[in-house]
Amino acid sequence: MAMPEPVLHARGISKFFPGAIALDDVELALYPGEVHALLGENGAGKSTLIKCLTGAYTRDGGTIALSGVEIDPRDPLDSQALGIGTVYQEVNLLPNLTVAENLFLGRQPMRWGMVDHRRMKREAREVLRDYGLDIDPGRLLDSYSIAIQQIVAIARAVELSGKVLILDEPTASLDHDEVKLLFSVIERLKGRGLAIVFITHFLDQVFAISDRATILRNGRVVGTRRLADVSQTEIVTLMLGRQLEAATHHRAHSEPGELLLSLKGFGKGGSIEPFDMEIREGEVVGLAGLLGSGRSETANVVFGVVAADQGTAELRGRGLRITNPREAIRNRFALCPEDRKTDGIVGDLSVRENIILSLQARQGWHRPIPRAKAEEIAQHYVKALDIRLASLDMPIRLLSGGNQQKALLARWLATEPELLILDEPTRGIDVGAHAEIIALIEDLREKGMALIVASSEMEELVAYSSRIVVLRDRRQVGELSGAEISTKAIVEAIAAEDAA
Amino acid sequence: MSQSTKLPLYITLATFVLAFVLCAAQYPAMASTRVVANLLTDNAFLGITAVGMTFVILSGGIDLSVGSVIAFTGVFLAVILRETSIHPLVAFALVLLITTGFGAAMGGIIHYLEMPPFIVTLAGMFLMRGLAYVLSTESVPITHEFYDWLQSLYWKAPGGGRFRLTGALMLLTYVAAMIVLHRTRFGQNVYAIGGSAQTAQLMGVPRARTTIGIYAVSGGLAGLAGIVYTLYTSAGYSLATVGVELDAIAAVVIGGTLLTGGSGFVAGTFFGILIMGLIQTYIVFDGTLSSWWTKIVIGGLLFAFIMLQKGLGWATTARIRLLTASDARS
Amino acid sequence: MMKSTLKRVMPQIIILALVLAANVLVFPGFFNIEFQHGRLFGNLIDVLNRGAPTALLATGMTLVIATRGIDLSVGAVMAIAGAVAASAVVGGAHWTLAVLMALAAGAACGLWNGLLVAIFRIQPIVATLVLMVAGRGIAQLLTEGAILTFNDPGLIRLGAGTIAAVPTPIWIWIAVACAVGLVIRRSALGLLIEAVGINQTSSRLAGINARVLLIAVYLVSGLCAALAGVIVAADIKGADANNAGLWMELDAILAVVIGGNSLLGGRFSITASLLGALIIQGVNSLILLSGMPVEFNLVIKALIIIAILVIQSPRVRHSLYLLRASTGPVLRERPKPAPRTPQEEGQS
Amino acid sequence: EGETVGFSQIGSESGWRAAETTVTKQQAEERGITLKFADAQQKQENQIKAIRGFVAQGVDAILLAPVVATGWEEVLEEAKDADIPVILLDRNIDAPEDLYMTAVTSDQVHEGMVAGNWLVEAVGDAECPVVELQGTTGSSPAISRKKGFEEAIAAADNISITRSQTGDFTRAQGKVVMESFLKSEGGENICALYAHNDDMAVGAIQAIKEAGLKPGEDIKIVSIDSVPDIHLAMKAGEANATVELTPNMAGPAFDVLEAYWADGTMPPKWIQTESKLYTSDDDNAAIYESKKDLGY
Ligand SMILES: Nc1ncnc2c1ncn2[C@@H]1O[C@H](COP(=O)(O)OP(=O)(O)OP(=O)(O)O)[C@@H](O)[C@H]1O
Ligand SMILES: Nc1ncnc2c1ncn2[C@@H]1O[C@H](COP(=O)(O)OP(=O)(O)OP(=O)(O)O)[C@@H](O)[C@H]1O
Ligand SMILES: [Mg+2]
Ligand SMILES: [Mg+2]
Repeated sequence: MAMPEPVLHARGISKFFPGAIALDDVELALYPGEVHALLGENGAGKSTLIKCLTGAYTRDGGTIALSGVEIDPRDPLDSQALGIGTVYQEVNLLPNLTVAENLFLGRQPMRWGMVDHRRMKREAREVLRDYGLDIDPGRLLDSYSIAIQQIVAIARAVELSGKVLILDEPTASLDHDEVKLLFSVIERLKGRGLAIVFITHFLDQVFAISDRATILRNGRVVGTRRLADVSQTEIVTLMLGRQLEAATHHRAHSEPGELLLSLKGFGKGGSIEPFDMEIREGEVVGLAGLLGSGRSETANVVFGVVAADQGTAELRGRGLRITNPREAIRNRFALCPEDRKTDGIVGDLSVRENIILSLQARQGWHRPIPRAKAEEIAQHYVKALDIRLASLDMPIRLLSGGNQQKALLARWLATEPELLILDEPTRGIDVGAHAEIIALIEDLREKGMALIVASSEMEELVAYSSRIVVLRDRRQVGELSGAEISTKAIVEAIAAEDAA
Repeated sequence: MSQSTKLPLYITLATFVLAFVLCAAQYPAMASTRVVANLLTDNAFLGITAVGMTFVILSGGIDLSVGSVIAFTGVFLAVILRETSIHPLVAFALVLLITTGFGAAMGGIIHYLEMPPFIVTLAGMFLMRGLAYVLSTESVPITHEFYDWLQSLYWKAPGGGRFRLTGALMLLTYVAAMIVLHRTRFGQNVYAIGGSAQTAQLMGVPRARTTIGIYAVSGGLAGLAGIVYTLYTSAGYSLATVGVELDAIAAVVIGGTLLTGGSGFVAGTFFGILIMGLIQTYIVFDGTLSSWWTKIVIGGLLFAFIMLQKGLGWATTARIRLLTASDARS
Repeated sequence: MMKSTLKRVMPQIIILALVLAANVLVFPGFFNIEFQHGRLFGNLIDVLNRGAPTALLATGMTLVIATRGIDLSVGAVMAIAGAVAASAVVGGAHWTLAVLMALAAGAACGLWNGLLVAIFRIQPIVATLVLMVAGRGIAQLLTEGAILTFNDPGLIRLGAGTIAAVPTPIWIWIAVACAVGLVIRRSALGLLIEAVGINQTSSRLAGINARVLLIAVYLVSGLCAALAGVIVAADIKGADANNAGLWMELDAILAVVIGGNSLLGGRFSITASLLGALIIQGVNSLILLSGMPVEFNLVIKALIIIAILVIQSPRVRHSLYLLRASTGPVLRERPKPAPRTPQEEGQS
Repeated sequence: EGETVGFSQIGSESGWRAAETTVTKQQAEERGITLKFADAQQKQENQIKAIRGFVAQGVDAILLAPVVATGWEEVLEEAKDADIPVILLDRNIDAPEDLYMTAVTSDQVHEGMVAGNWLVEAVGDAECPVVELQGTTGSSPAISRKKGFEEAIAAADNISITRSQTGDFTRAQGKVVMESFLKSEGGENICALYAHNDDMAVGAIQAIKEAGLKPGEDIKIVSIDSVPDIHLAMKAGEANATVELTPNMAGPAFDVLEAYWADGTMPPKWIQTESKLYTSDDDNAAIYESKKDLGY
């Protein structure tokens, strides 16, 4: 393929933060009709590069040329006007506006100088139908799930992009079906000659859709490769700067220990149908299901985020009522929530404070954790989980997405829980860390901790679960254990119910 | 907008109607055209101020300067009409220019210096009141035939109620505000910024322009309210309308707009104003409350309205949650 | 620890120094302190003494604001507390009992606000607006609209008396501020309050009892306001329900903001708020000493406050920082601060 | 015979006003008049609303204590149209005389003059720098009482106002501002204090005492209103003179109304109440006793 002129050519892009060089002399060339994957570990600088390109950050050096003309977008509005549509990491839409208003913000159809709401809704419905969404665009965005919001965000960006479409981890909260749909949209756009930047930590997806990939490590480009020419291992090695140990296999599970928690007829009206569940020490219970199947609801009701309104719970044979997270924590439960931005991090507090927060809350306000002790705990987990940061004193919001996730995990590990509930623990985590977290889950299990893990990645669930509970429509519809566990079995369990 | 977001609006409307019926049942004279006309005329300046406040609060901000701006406008008009021979219409244009510019300047400071609106407009409140004092500490009467003419424009309804120009002006302001908020890009941007300023910016909302515009609207409408106030009292007085900002905020909130921004309707504000006016009329009709009981009752009614709204809000969200739950199951 | 606090409050210290210097400019004898009739006597003492109510209010207000709230009712609570204390001593109660009753009234008011905010989830500004409007009425109900004068020497001493030649209010506000500051910083409360102010949902999920914490800060604010109310009443030997604490809530909020605390909650410094209160009192003193005609009072105050706030605004501070940095080792960052990233913002 | 009268009061910002409200209610009760009371919380717009409300209710007469002199034409016209007589209390307004029946007020400029004349007489030829505590900036008593006092001392070259600040009519501010006066002028350089109301004077007396001076001797004190507490101070020799502003404005107003209802007698347009001077020579203990239950 003779390379035409790049649509977008960024050269020598640099960005410095106090105490960190986020980007150093980065070059990125995008050609029309290509999907260009941007890869790298957590904190490699992918999101920062995007923000520099679209003017959300002011870059500290470098030039950007669009179709050969030098541009200097000062803010996202600028780049939008230039034909660069962007979906930033984490959904960035306005929950207080309707779906249609979100889709058309800034470019509403006008009639006689006024916004034509009817046309806007109609067009919104049509646009969304292309993405397989048949929802009422007149309802508030807030009333839809994260996944739907993500699709709306993508639709908006696509509509806005005349030349370049940038997607920063768009698939992190999507299901297989939705991913497939997104890919068909991308293919279509590709055909139209758009250049598409695609950031993800799912390498299969990279290989499925991308033409080329640029790999970043520590803010530097370590290579740009045509994907047809390389193998997955090569890419991983480039990303990590080392070889990834052979993927962890389904390790033999040692015998689970004593019965820890037993739930009977546990549920919450309007949220999750009553279910039974038992979990022993040294056991991982996986929660599988499609989007909205009730995995998060199950996790939340066990942890008391929403109090169960029916059923009984027994902890080591003793009756127990959990109506709020505090009680759960007192009983040595822990929950690492799904939405780290709104439910997890406390943005302006330092990483250190974020890590010790739950421990401190459990100890009570009158027994402060001494600074040195806090430092030690935080330091320990930063090393153990390989959290990349400039200093423990930096606000956690400045960490990259994946590193925030790890810091949250550290918060809960620091409380030394007996039951650890993880809701999408690997969302937004790079391949290296992904393997580490799976290893960590297995480690914890070996040490006798009980875990409940909700995840959309079936392979992952299969890898570490002792048992897998399958959910559908907020109801438990099956349970797999031991040798039964396989991706196929899960899919069948879900589908079987579908047929029913 | 969907039904559920309009709910607080309907609740406010229902509350007003219910309260009015109850009041009229106790004091039949309250159902007269006089009382209705008074509700409009007496609350015209507050109503106009509250429109500007709605813009500001929808965007997640607050404007404490409006009361002072009204007072300043009055004194400015009175002094300039006394000292010079310019036509009041010219003076109106001039004062609207000043107050709009003042609002825009506050918006600029809020945006460019990244300072909280509460504090910027608090300083603005001191400044405008101070400027009013500097112009004149005494109350200055306005005598001009144009004013007399404007004041003579009213329609006397059967039953003795006088529907005045200022009341009509207020209604007009509400209609205009509704169109701007729901039918223009600027209006949509106001809601967007109220939802989340950072996200709005990432979505390409011109934040600087919108923020400045919002406070300019508030300043300008406070200026307009000031003009209405001079028509109401034929004078400019530097001590006038102290604390009006709190009345306006209360009206906006009673009207169902969230102080955190991004959600609410200007029509709600209108009923908020009427409800507050009704509370006062009721207290006057009652006529037995002492000074302190008046305050306590106003506070209590404010509380009752907020709780009523909260309660209705809870009831409906619970219902909506149930509905969506059954959706998912079906 | 000490050093970082000092660094945090440096801007406030500099501004206070400037304001005091301006005072000297209009009145050269500003720093003179004499010992007269058993008490220290001088303008500087006045600033500390007259700043007492604002300082007390600012202490509570800082905590409330750190949780992303606001307390508009403090002025009215002052009036209530003053009225309670006055009616108690007039009714024959011992002054300590009267003070306790006033504090109880303040606590009740704080509790009410806290319940509305934490349990009923009413927006703080509206929740406290209710008591702001009604509270003054309640105070007037107690005094029946008149100034309730009293002559109890014990109570009067709290406002107009001295301890070791220093006016009592100075001792009180310093003691309260130190006590609150110590409890907050020596325990984990500071951290927990900040967490709740930054992200309440996350904090709740992390196991923090946000409700109790919220109620507690409004309670403290109510108590501080009550104490301020007692001092103000004791100072004039009478409870003036109409005017005690009128518009004081604005001064208190202003003090907190001049102290560099964000109205959006989170990180806070009580020390800085106290300096903010002294700065405001310094400005008031400047206006009184300048002898300008009264109609200029507000304009002067507004202009000084605007100047202070502009100097303190993140944008200007950042520019100053760059200016300094450009002379030192090169800091490679552009003058325009990066806009907050999407992850950065908490919930709105 | 069961007439209803609406009373639009400014608010309850001072003890004096509370007393006026109390006296008005007492007077109405004594005469068997139903009083509809509306507190305007210091806002003219609330007063206008109240008047309109009274008109809508069809009361038999309206008493108005106007917060400010201007801006009443329109609403009073409506009252006139409805044939409801309006009587102004304690302040006059800038409006055509046919819009109200009469005004029962003191002359506030005159009050300031009475205070000034007393001072002129009291100091004789001695040099006398005076400090002044003004009322709320912009309020009409503050403006008039300042004017009257200045006129009275204009002729006396030995008396001059050296410092003048607002004390907002409150005790607390009176005390604070006096403290500042004492420091910036030096207590020995102040011969007299003129306060626009007694509350500020009471606050200032405390400041003077705390500064180790003797109020009433070292610094002469003259103020206006004649509230109970100032008589207590005068009895103790800590204040020198006060000019009475009677809280009983309603009495004469009701007299007028009763006469009008009886046979249509129209009163004169201005019923001036007496601005009586009290000094330490009067029996302050007795005056205090007589006033202390009036709700001051
Ligand atoms: N405003 C900031 N101040 C200081 N450091 C920052 C700031 N923003 C980002 N960083 C740092 O810059 C680095 C790059 O972050 P970036 O978000 O670009 O990573 P990423 O490649 O997108 O990672 P992820 O896959 O986890 O999303 C991180 O180490 C982060 O901590
Ligand atoms: N099709 C849908 N329409 C409307 N709302 C939906 C839909 N699917 C899911 N939701 C909402 O999204 C939320 C997510 O559901 P839940 O957390 O139970 O799913 P999950 O299985 O954990 O999925 P995931 O965590 O992968 O999003 C629920 O609150 C649900 O109300
Ligand atoms: Mg990223
Ligand atoms: Mg989930």
